Amino acid sequence: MTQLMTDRETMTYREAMREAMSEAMREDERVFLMGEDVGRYGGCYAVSKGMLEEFGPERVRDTPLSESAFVGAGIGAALGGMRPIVEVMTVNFSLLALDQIVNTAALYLHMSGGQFNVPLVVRMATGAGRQLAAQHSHSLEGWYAHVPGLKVLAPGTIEDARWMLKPALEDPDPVIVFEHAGLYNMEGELPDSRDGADITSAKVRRRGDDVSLITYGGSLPKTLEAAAELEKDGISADVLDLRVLRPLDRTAILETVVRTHRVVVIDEGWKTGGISAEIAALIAEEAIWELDAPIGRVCSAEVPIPYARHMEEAALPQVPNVVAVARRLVGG
Amino acid sequence: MTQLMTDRETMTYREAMREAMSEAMREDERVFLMGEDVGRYGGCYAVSKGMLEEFGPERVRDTPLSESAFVGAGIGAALGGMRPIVEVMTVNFSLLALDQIVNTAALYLHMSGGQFNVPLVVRMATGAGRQLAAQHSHSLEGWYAHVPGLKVLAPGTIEDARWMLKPALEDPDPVIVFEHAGLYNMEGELPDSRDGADITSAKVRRRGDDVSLITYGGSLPKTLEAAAELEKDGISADVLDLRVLRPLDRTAILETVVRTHRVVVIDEGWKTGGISAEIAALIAEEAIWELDAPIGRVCSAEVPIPYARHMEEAALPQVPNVVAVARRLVGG
Amino acid sequence: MSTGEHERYLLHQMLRIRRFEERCAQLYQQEKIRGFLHLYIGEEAVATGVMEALQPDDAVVATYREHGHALARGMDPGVVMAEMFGKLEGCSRGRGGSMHLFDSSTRFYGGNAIVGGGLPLAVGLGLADKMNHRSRVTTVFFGEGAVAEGEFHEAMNLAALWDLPVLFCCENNLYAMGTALERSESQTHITLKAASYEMPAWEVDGMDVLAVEDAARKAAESVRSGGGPHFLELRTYRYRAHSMFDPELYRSREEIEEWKQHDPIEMLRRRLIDDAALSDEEWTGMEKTVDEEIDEAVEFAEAGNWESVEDLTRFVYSEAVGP
Amino acid sequence: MSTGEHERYLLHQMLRIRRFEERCAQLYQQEKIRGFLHLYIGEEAVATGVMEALQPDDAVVATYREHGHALARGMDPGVVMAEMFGKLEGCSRGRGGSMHLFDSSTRFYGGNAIVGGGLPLAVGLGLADKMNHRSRVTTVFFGEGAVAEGEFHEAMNLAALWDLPVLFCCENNLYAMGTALERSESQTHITLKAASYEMPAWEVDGMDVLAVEDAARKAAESVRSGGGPHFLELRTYRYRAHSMFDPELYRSREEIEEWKQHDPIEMLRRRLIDDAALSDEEWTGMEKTVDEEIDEAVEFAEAGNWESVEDLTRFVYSEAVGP
Ligand SMILES: Cc1ncc(C[n+]2csc(CCOP(=O)(O)OP(=O)(O)O)c2C)c(N)n1
Ligand SMILES: Cc1ncc(C[n+]2csc(CCOP(=O)(O)OP(=O)(O)O)c2C)c(N)n1
Ligand SMILES: [Mg+2]
Ligand SMILES: [Mg+2]
Repeated sequence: MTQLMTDRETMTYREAMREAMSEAMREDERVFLMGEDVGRYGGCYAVSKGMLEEFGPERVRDTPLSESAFVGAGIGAALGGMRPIVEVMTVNFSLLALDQIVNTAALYLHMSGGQFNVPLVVRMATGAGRQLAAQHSHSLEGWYAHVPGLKVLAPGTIEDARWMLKPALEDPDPVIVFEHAGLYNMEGELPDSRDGADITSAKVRRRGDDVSLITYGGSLPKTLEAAAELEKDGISADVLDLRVLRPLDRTAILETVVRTHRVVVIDEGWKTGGISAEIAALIAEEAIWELDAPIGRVCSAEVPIPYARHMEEAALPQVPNVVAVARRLVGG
Repeated sequence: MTQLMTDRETMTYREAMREAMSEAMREDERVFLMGEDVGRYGGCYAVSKGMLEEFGPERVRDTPLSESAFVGAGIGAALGGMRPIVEVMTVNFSLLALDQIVNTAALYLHMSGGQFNVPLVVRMATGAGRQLAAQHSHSLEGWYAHVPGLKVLAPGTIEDARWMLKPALEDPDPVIVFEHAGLYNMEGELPDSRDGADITSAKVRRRGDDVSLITYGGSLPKTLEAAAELEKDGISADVLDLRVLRPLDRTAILETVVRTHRVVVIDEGWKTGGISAEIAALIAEEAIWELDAPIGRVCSAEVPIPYARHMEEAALPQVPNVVAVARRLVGG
Repeated sequence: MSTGEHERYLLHQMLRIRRFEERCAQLYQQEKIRGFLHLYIGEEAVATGVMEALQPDDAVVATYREHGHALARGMDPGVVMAEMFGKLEGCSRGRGGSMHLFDSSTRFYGGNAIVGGGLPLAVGLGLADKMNHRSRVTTVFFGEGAVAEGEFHEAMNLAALWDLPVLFCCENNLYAMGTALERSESQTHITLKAASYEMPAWEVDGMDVLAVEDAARKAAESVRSGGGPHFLELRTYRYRAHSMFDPELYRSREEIEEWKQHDPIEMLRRRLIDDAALSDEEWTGMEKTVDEEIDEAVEFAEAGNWESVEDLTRFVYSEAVGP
Repeated sequence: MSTGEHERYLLHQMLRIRRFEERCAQLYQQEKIRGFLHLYIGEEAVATGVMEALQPDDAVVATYREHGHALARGMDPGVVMAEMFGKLEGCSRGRGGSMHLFDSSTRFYGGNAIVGGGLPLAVGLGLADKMNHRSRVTTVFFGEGAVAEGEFHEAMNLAALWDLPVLFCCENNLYAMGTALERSESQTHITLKAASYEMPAWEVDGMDVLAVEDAARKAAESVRSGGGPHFLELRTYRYRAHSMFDPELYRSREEIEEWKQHDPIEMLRRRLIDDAALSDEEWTGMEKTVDEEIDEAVEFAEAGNWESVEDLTRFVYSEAVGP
């Protein structure tokens, strides 16, 4: 039996992720965690705090500042029979490891004609909103979601933070997990829905008929807030949480379109060429006659994220933007 | 006065690019070329062949295999008053330099509050089609086009190969130039249209009324072929060559949509989340009621590019695919 | 110059940096400063000593832990503070914050928050100088943690291979966030790495500003006169947390206290007092001047303006100049 | 073992590789093989010698110039040739081609066309072995050009820091495409770099298969018995162009001819003849065996099938096994 935190009714997203990792490490000797400051420091976002004490420095392995090598070492360890969880502190630094992720991990099974699969999980924090300025605020999920051979997850709820890791670790292929840094402190109840956890489907987080709000990750709470706002105006919004950014759950996307005939995509990535573009393109290809309004996108402005709070807020998608676009589509 | 090749009526895309670089280096002392094997080897695609002899090893500078450092050195040299042309052999290896391109070059002007601009040109070959297999066949233009702070060019004609470099070098900000490796041997006449050369606009390469074929770079010749095929069926295709992938020429895109009401986007990048997605999304947002058919996309299959010729051909967009999709849209 | 004048000046510089950052820490608690804030407290001798060796038209490339470098390089404390407040009057218009201080007038090229990211840039600045036959020095600061990055290796090799006028200053404060040097490098003698690129390298006591200045002068002069790149390992220590979010589980109170015994400011102050080159009044006066300067900086920052949100998408691309 | 038996075996192995690749070059002209083709001709002693030091359950990571390694590791020449033809019967089903030979049965992990890209992978294979207390050796081959890459630096440090069972084999053939070592490294003594990671490193005459074997055995045994990673610099030379598209402007005919005087096959053959350990008949027999083997390989490849285009999107993700 797995040990669960049962003395509390609620847990944070951070704790959920920690529980998920700890559980996996208890259940499977092959699983280990490696990355910068995951051990002694306790994780740059304190996600792995306390895990060093439980699992020791071999399995909670601090690495030097060598993103390319330790991600590549994760690939090699996966090929050598382990089930590594590699933590890249943030997506911003993952640019240094992209060669290994794209040119090795994603292509390996294919180049070897099916001989070698890479059962690797790479976790990284993503997103802006904490005044960390341009180099520490990227949302590049869309880049990863472009690459065949990768699976890309974006848990946006405590439940998903808790239960998506297990199927990710069981997956025979490389899985990238994006954790929006703004979610770590989010606290809530944890439904014991582990059996329902999958890494294939999008989920409707709220049912509605007037407009579909399609989103994921750090934008999910904002979108739910926007839906509540819209409700006050009598607009009922369907909120679809993508959860899985590659491969996309096309069925779920098309279903919500058919239900509401109006779509707003909310994504913290820059608008041009981001995930939001693919969602819109998919609909324009496959369900265009279902639409009663142009597709709306609420994304980050086309600007590196500024430090000053008011400027950062203006650069990112916010609840009022979502509400305004949804209203316009429904009204129009 | 610049020296031009005047003894021949035609030139290749490769020669056009070489002429453009040589001319720039003759006219401006600050311009120099650096990259792996640009000098003694003559360039991996022979683009810079002979330039070492004319300009010497300081200005046609061979670098070690250090993509990150020499691209970063290009940024520094640009800040130091030079106008570097950095050649990254291919987009595949540019993954190793992405940190410098995205986290430094693209963000620098912004992070410094407008103090420091980076007048850098980075050239790289892109694309598949020569049986080079998965690690040497990427088309990641869409990634670059996603990043504010970068300008992204994709010359698809001899004319553009010859004339787009000059405005790119005059641009105060970082410009990424994608040269499809399949174009280097393309030969044709060079119109002396240097004054018309801009790095802002898309160009209609063929006028038509029934369907818009929107494309760029290596897919342009295929698309023109497809248009000729369609003509035989009495379908008149408007072919829009994007030329500039960031910022996109929205006006030109919307104009062709208004002209034909049917759109096929042709892009050698993987379909999901590529440039094709942004074009489709843009239309779905801004011109959806203009459409008389769903948007069509002809892109690479969602698979790493295989080595075997027949498999590679099947993975890439081909003339018959374009023709088929266009016919379907027009017929439907 | 009267006895100890230069030393008093160095003391003053270090004190400015120390007090400036102590104030920053308070202002962070008050939420005037946000985001990441990396303090240099304990390491002031390094930036102070090295900057003494530089000329006005030399270039400086720094990291996210760069307040000290910015001040020592001559940037105005008010403008730096305004930047940390996110004000329009900040050096980067409030777009950069603590990690992205920039100043074209002193050739201060940031403020880079990617570990190792500034190294290739410095190589390029050096390359431009070399190609233009300018005898300028580009000085790049980075932590010992950056040494593990591939960008370090590539940049070192390129600078040495092309014989570029770059001064590499490795601030070895023994930790990269919570990772001690011996858990990050198989070979902890960092100067040996420089040797593997054929680059002259010296270990320097980074708590002794005079030793730092001396080494930096020699190195910078050699670089300036065509001696190619040089490497300094400056052994120092940060007293404070890595940033404001660090529980400091990875080191002991005792270790920190021990290093404080070698405090660069206190050591120089005692030395000057012992040499009768600093009177109590002079010291008090110095403290007062510094405090006033910082008060003014904070006032300047407080009085600053917020950039208009309408300007949000400016500075993504350069703006056309002229008519 | 009769006198010279082992040496004759080594000779045979090198000859197999040589003739195999000579045939590849012809087949490239005939457009049976396409894409990039990087020949190892001149360097056969390296792969041949090193593989002798490995056990069946050791792992090998190679580059795009890996036909020799694949054959020396025991892969079937027919399967390798079929891969280069792009046939379904190829080791990678024709998906990989010349640069991406893979074989799980001999733990041959490719076939990596990104310079330096295989190094971190080898570190990870070593890490898995170490964590599982397996006494296996992971051997990674790479060119001297790869030494400039950041990935080299990071991988070397990680292997040494964690004391992993990895054998680094640097094939120093003096050129990376057209870039001579002295234009790529500020310090051309590559073993000094290994020293900067505290890694034992030896220079080896890579044209002498016995010297290679000897060094590799010692190094591999040390690695296997817990001595941590080791580094071999194997000094060798490629006779042919970098790939089939190379005009070879960067080196002289004479230089190539001079190296050919130290041809690994010819040197060993003469030595055996001088020692009366190889008769003319034996040599002719060896050549015949080799030619037959290669004829068969080509026939096998010719007779192979093209993969069905319907399978195009397979092998992007693993296929579910069994219910
Ligand atoms: C490429 C990259 N990886 C990780 C980080 C997160 N990070 C910021 S500072 C730091 C430690 C750097 O240590 P060191 O280079 O020794 O400098 P110090 O902070 O000690 O001055 C880390 C891991 C980063 N900013 N960039
Ligand atoms: C990261 C990367 N950059 C550039 C290339 C293009 N390239 C292929 S092989 C090669 C030279 C490599 O030289 P070396 O490592 O010495 O190996 P050799 O070919 O001599 O065996 C280059 C530049 C590449 N494949 N990968
Ligand atoms: Mg440090
Ligand atoms: Mg070589």
